[in-house]
Amino acid sequence: MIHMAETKVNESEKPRIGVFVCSCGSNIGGFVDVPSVADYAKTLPDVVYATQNMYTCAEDGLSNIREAIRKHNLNRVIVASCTPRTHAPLFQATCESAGLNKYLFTFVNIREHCSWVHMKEKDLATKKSKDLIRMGVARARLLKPQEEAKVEVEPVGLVIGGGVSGMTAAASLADMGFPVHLVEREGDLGGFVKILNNLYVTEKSAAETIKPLIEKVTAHKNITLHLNSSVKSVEGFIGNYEVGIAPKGGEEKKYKVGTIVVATGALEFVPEGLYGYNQYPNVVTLTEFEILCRKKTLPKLKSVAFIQCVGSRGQKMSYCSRICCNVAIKNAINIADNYEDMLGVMEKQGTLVDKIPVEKKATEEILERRRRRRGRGTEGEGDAEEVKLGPSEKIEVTVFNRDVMAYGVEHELTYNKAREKRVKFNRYTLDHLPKVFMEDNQLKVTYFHETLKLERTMPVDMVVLSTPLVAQPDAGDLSKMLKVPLGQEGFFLEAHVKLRPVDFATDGIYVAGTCKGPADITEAVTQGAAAASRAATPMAKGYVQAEALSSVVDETKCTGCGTCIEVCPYGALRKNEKGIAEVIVAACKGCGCCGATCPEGAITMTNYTDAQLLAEAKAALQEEV
Amino acid sequence: MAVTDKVGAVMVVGGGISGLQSALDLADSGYKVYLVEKLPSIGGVMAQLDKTFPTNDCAMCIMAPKLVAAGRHHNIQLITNADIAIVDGQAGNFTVTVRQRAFRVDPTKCTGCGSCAQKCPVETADEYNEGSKVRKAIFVRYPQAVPLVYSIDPEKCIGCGICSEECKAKAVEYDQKEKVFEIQVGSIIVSPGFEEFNARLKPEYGYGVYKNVVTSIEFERMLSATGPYFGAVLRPSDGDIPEKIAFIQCVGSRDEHCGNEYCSSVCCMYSVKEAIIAKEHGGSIKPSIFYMDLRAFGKEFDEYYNRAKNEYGIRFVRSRIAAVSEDPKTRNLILKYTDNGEPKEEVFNLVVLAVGLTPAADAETLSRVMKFRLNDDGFCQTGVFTPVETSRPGVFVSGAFSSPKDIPMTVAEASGAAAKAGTEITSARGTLVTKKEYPKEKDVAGQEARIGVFVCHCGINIGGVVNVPEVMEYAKTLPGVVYAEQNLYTCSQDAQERIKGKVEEHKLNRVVVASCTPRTHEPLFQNTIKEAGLNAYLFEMANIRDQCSWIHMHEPKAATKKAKDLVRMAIAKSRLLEPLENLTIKVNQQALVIGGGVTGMTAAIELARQGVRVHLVEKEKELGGNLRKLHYLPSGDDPMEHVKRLEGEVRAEKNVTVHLGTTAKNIEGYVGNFKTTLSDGKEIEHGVVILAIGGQEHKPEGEYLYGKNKDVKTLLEFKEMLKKGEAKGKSYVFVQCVGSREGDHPNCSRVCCTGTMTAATKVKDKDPQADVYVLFRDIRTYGFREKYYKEAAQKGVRFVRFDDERKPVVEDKGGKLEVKVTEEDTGKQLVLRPDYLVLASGTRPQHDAEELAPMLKVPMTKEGFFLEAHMKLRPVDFATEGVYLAGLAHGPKFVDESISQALATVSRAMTVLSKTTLEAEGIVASVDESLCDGCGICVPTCEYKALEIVAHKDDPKKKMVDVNVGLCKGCGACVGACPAGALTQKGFRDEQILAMIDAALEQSKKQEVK
Amino acid sequence: MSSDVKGAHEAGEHGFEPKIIVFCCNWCSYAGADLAGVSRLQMPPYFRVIRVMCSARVDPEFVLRAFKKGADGILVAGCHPADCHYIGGNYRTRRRIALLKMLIQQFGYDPDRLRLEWISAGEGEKFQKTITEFTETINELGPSPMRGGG
Amino acid sequence: MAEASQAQWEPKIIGFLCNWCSYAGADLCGVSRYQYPTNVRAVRVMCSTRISPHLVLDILKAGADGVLLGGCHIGDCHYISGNYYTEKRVRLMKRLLEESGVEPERLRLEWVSASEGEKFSKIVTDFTEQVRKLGPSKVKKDEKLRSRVAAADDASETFRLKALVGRELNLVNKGNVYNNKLDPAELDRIIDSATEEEFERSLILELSMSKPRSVKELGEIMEVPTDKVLRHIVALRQKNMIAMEHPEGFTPTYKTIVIGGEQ
Repeated sequence: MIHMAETKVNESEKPRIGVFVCSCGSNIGGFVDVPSVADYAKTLPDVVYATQNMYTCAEDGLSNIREAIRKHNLNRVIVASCTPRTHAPLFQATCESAGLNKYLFTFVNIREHCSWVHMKEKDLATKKSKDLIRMGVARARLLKPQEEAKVEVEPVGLVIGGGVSGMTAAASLADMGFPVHLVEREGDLGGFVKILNNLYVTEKSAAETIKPLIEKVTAHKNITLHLNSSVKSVEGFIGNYEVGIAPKGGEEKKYKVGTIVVATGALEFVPEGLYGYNQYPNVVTLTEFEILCRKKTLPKLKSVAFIQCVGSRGQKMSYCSRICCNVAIKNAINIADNYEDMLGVMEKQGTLVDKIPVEKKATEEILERRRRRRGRGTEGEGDAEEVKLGPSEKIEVTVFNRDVMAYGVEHELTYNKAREKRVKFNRYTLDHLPKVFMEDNQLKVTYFHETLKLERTMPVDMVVLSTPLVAQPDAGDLSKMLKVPLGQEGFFLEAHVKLRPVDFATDGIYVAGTCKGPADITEAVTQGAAAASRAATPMAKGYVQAEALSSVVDETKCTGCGTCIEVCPYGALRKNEKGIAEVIVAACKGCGCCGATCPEGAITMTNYTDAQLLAEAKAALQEEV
Repeated sequence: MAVTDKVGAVMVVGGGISGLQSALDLADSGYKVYLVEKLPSIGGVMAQLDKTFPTNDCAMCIMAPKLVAAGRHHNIQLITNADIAIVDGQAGNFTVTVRQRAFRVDPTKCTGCGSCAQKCPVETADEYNEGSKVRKAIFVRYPQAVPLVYSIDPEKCIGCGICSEECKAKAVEYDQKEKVFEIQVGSIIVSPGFEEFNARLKPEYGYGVYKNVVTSIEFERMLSATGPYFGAVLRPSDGDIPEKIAFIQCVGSRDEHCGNEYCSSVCCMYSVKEAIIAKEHGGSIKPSIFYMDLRAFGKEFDEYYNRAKNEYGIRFVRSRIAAVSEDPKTRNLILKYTDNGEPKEEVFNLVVLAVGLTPAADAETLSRVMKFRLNDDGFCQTGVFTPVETSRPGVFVSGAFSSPKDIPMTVAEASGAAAKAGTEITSARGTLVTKKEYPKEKDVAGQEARIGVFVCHCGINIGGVVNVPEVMEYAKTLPGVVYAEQNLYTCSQDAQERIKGKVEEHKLNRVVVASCTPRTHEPLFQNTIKEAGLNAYLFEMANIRDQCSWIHMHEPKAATKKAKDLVRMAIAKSRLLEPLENLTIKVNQQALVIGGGVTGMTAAIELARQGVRVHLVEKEKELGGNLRKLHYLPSGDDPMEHVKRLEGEVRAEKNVTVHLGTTAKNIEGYVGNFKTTLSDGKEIEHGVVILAIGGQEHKPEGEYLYGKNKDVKTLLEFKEMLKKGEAKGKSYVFVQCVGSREGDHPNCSRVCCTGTMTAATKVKDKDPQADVYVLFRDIRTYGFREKYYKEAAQKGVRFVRFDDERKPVVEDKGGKLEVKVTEEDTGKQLVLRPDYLVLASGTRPQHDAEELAPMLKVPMTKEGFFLEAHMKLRPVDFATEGVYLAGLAHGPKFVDESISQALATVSRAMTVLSKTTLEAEGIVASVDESLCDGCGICVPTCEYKALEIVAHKDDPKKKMVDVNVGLCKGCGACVGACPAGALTQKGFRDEQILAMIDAALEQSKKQEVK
Repeated sequence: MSSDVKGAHEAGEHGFEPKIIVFCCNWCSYAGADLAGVSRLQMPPYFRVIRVMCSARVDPEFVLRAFKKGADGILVAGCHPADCHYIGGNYRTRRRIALLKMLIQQFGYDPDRLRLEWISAGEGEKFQKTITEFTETINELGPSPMRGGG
Repeated sequence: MAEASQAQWEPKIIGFLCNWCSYAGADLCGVSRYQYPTNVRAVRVMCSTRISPHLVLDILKAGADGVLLGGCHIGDCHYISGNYYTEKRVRLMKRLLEESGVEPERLRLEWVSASEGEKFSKIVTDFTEQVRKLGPSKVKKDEKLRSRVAAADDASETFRLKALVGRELNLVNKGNVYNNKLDPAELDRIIDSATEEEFERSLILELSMSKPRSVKELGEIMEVPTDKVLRHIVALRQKNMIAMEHPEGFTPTYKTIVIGGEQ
């Protein structure tokens, strides 16, 4: 394309530039001849005022700037001193207070990038400072005033997922006075936790622990509950989302919300084909074991074996699922202490059965959960009815593990308590996996005894497999709808693992709980509260103000090829009804990726236009006059 | 229609000119047609041609109207990008499974605007231009492609998604799947065309190695204005204009070791044409054609060849090129050849290989799937008397798939195959054809103009340059405009509904659409307003895309101003539009066939089988015509046996009334309403006339002692002697081109070379020792007839070429014949004393042709044969509607070619006879009696003879001109010529055009640009 | 393509915007004009096209009327000889335009203001070249006598 | 003479530093008083992804001896995926520089985190020496080289290259519209051949701007076989960016259309 030079800036008034060169004590003055730099600045075109101060960032320096603006009717200000990263806001505020639009300000770094790094070459450093200022002037001449767009935020929240983290988030937001829509796919609240037996550390039953939270959420006047419903569509950006929520089979209704919290939870991994699962009777996963305990339908057991890391840490899933060791330990202690009152019977005649046949053993709840995990079939199955029975003698518990992740204070104590109760912890390594098999109608586990370096086999009555938490299979659809990325193994990817753990990169959308990675209940609840407070910030302020640093689309050039939309990590570009790209200013961060990518050259960046950057760079190439 | 198990539909496989012609004929004769084409759009090889011989017509100019007609015909369903998978059932009732590959674009939404292709980042070689240009991964074969639907090339597309973003009509469907259709049809016509010989199989010519060696089709693209160099002839190696171009003939034809012994029939003529066009493009270009025999055997072909030699100075060298080598520095090419015996080397800047025609790529699969036989050259097997039938009943063939042939013969065969396909299922005619129903037309006469204006964005094609809202607002300010709106795509389905709604809502009686070209979209909008009860002619278009936004992209202000002017002009004309109704003419369902030879009889029988009552008039006492005199046919079939079979069928056919010994005395009337009085006084009324009066062998009185010495015979006379065994001599001499290719008969008589071969071989068979000489100028045994030439040579017949300036001299030496001839190559003079001298004399028109021509008001060629409407695309029609032409009356030809033409006339006639009424053109001329004084200046301007001077209506003494609405084509030439302004053209009245001129030049202040 | 680039062929030297009427026959030259559009061939925007079925439909009266109403130039575009959809129309046009050129001379019009050109459906570039050349010719000739020019 | 001019001549290097990482790294380098040569003049941008190939090529055309681009380490980018695109674009810049004849080593991309002050000083020192060894930029003096760099600059702005490079990442990582991921090597091959083509076409347009040129003339100047030049001219005429002048004799010449043409 034949590139014509940018036509002359026909601003209403000619640029009148003021240059303030700082000595910063001796930090600059000591290594750069500041007076000659200031004099040189005066000679540059459109510079009407140039001076030097000892400390421009000090009060007198700032008032000097204010006065100069008024006296010399300056419409551009350049401060040559330290780094803009720390001091630019200060000087911009000064300009604003003197009635000058703060985007008509340019910073020239002659300390960190000049005096401090060229201490032994004073004249070269001085020449470089002059060049840097000439570059700053070239840029300043092309600056344009900018207005920072304010976008209202609808003070209404949306929480997707009614598990502990979702409920916490909804409750916290509601308490702060924000109306919240809580959408839960199942018929009731509670998510993964409600099906568990008792919870470690508190030792109380799962249902009891979360009952108050469920009641609070159900009763809360600010929370609109959408059970058996799911989110069908999401349009808009931070503060202005239009969300379509539809009950199962019902038609979609649209709601206006300001922020969205994703708390869709996770599922337990089904260890098909591992350690005889679904092949031998009495081989269950950790959660299935907890359900048996809760419903008191345990068979007669003398010996139980837990196997850890089934399907995780490289076997199927790459990651460690963080919580299974502590849950296994809790269950080991539980069974060691009050195994008797969890006994149950599986046959109608009331006799205690020692083997739960593979097809019969699963209670209706377990089958329904397996169906849910494998696909969405909803056909029900006959319900095994519940019968109570008497005690049997003490029970032997072994936990085969690769490492015990009992992190933190309480878990370590629980781990010690388990060992006190003679729960055996046998370590195994990847090259000597325990083997589970049936021999003359007796379940057996062979394992490699690390210290004795020989293989041993022990009879067991039940094997409990600790499998990892895995991402919801339909997380992909939600991620496409919300335009938020999925990270490793299908969990949601937060903005920054350390500093912004519950934010998404896209403003206005937050994430909490196991949907972004395995977490125990405490952590899920904490993240729920965190997400609520993050979501509350923009809703409380009522508006979002973005730095006037965004892309601008030239309608006459854009043909709607959509490449900008592809590259923008923030979903800050979309197409209008005529098929032409338009910028969502509130969502745009001003990184400039779309500008540099646009195949039609139709996108420019406010405050960092090509012309400004080229002028600044080419000024450096001019020989010092 | 009688209850029948036949299916009233035909499947045409192959969308080239052949398939196109068959489809149009059948669709106009009441049959549903499924046109299956393997490429994304129809047009075939002819669409790639720049000009066509012998008329130098621009191929696209004459083909585009047919393409658009087929694209929009409500009886033709185009299935492009598709192949035939399975065919079962039998004649009259086939079930065909067709697999259509995915376009990955929705044909109903794609408007063909091309924004997607402009932005597609993937470039690849453009097959339409033989790789000399680039196309994108989403493409359409050429700008005038039908259907104008873009399609994605699955191999090249990297799936970046830009095309679907750019497409504002949301037509791109990446996940579009392959479709499988199961279609019931009654007959099938296969016309897949041909494959060009792969020149790489002749390494000695260096194709693919030397840059400046190109094939003829590549050179054709170079010549074309839409080709790589916009019509300039340039050397691919360095872009220079080649001064010396060499055409090498018979590349891959008449060549044993590459397995193609046949002659490809068309290469000589297209090389001559390409040489002429190259000369026209670059005056300094000097073409030379290296050939063995220059086979210009068709109608007016020799005249074309002579003009090439004399007028255009094209050099013809009779010699076969041994090899081509390249000078690496200049990339020029050195040709080694022998000329008059001595070896020569010559340097050329460009070499064009006249590659032959080989069987179609999918010939194998088609023959396997449809179970019909191929001949040993791989083409579709046909018989002499069944030129358009394959070995499988119900499956017919036309075009280059049966044998290499030129476009006129292809088009004739296409109509012939359509006739055969039609006869097969004549009982089911009209059963599957839908007649569009329109609401009652509103009467708008006298109403004040209420105009609705619809301005189109066409995505960003118009809206990106022209300020469409401003144009719409401006339209509202113009007098008569009661409603105006803008749309993203006015041609989309939903926009049609909107237009109909607005016509209702605002009681509109005029509609103006400002969008793209009326050539492709006027019929669409006319149909829409007709569905809203408005007369179709109350519609006008302003072309603000192809002739405004697209060509003034960098001047949006000027483009907007121009768009406003164009809209103002369209509105100015629309105010003066009046409803026009298409007059209907009733059609008499009978036919008159003049001439009872093989052509006449074939036509009569075929028409009768399609339910038409036929009158067959023959001036002789018996049917059979020339076929009786042929005695031998090259293929060995017995002509008499066929005459008897045909005569039997004619007698048996109750629909045919034969009038022997009669001629047509007077023929009046026009298409659908002819009245003919025969020489026996009978009067017959009929709708069409088929002229098949044949030709006659030229009696060369006074040449080579013919008529003076009894041993000098013409070819037919000699064949009769052979038949009767009277030819006893030991030595025979045949002389070719007697009375042809000279004087006022410049053209070749096409059949005599092959006739001589047959006779010579018969003599040699009877007496291998006899010495037989053939004195010739060019041996033109084209097509598969080349093998008869080879056979004669193998049996020892000696061939002596003489120069057309030095013809052989025959003297009567005491009753014995002495023939002296100088051999052209060696210059040696031969003296022969044959027992018999056989003159291969040419074919001449019948005497009574001069009387019939004025009766039917049909033109004749200089040589006295009848002149058809268009040599290429309407070979068997006359310009005057309803009169058709076949056989020797059209020009010399072989029996199978006559039969094809006979069948063609049947198909053409059925497009008229299959209807009870004909709809005449709407925009016809009309006469204002008060102004016309019958001066008749206009009459000669009409090519279609639609104007006649008749007695004045009010005052019989005075004269006036009458317009025959049935014949008038609406060109308006007469209107321009009328001095009294008495004639005008409906739809393009003077006042309407003058209003547009005034609107265009109006100096109104209102529309200066805001 | 940067749209802020000034069009090279802006109005003639002293702001004179020529008014040119072009008669195109529906089958060949109008199709050629369309192809120029499809190929995005840019050309000066001062001509207005009127579509007729055949170039022979252009009545001499149309040409005279257009000049009377202030047209600076008129181009009649038809099919190449022998290409005519109506067989012989363009032969008549050739004779009529030759006659008209002589006629307009008598009104003080330069005959170059009336031009006849054969343009086929495939010659998009020829249509562009013809329009560009004809606009330049008219620019040189300046406004028509009717509009105070020479 | 070379040494003398070498002595006074100091390489002029333009730096583009991203505000969050490399600029902060440079600041830390200052705070830690690491010394480095004064040849670099740094321009601050919000993210390295702001720098389009056109900017770098335009600056090299203006005579800069070297260009240093600083960005965050992959995965650290404040704008998440910005530096991925920078990496792909630098690959295009280097290809175009190679085509134009300017040493690709005059352009250098470095990932510098906010904590790598010392690394920043090492990079500047090393790059200054690297440019010094290459000698002063010949673009200003050598007219032929200048037109080649101008062509590279124009090529970098064609719709085709920007679209391909713009979409390369998603096509390889997320998959194309048919939901299959393209093989990176295959896509690179497509982009490289497109780059070469667009460069040669831009050079033809650049050379034929001032005066009409014949195919042979262009072939010699560009050192490209004449049949390839002709194929480029065919493609350019299809896009209506070049027109054939009226040929006298046997060699037609071509002139760039200034107002017309579209991508």
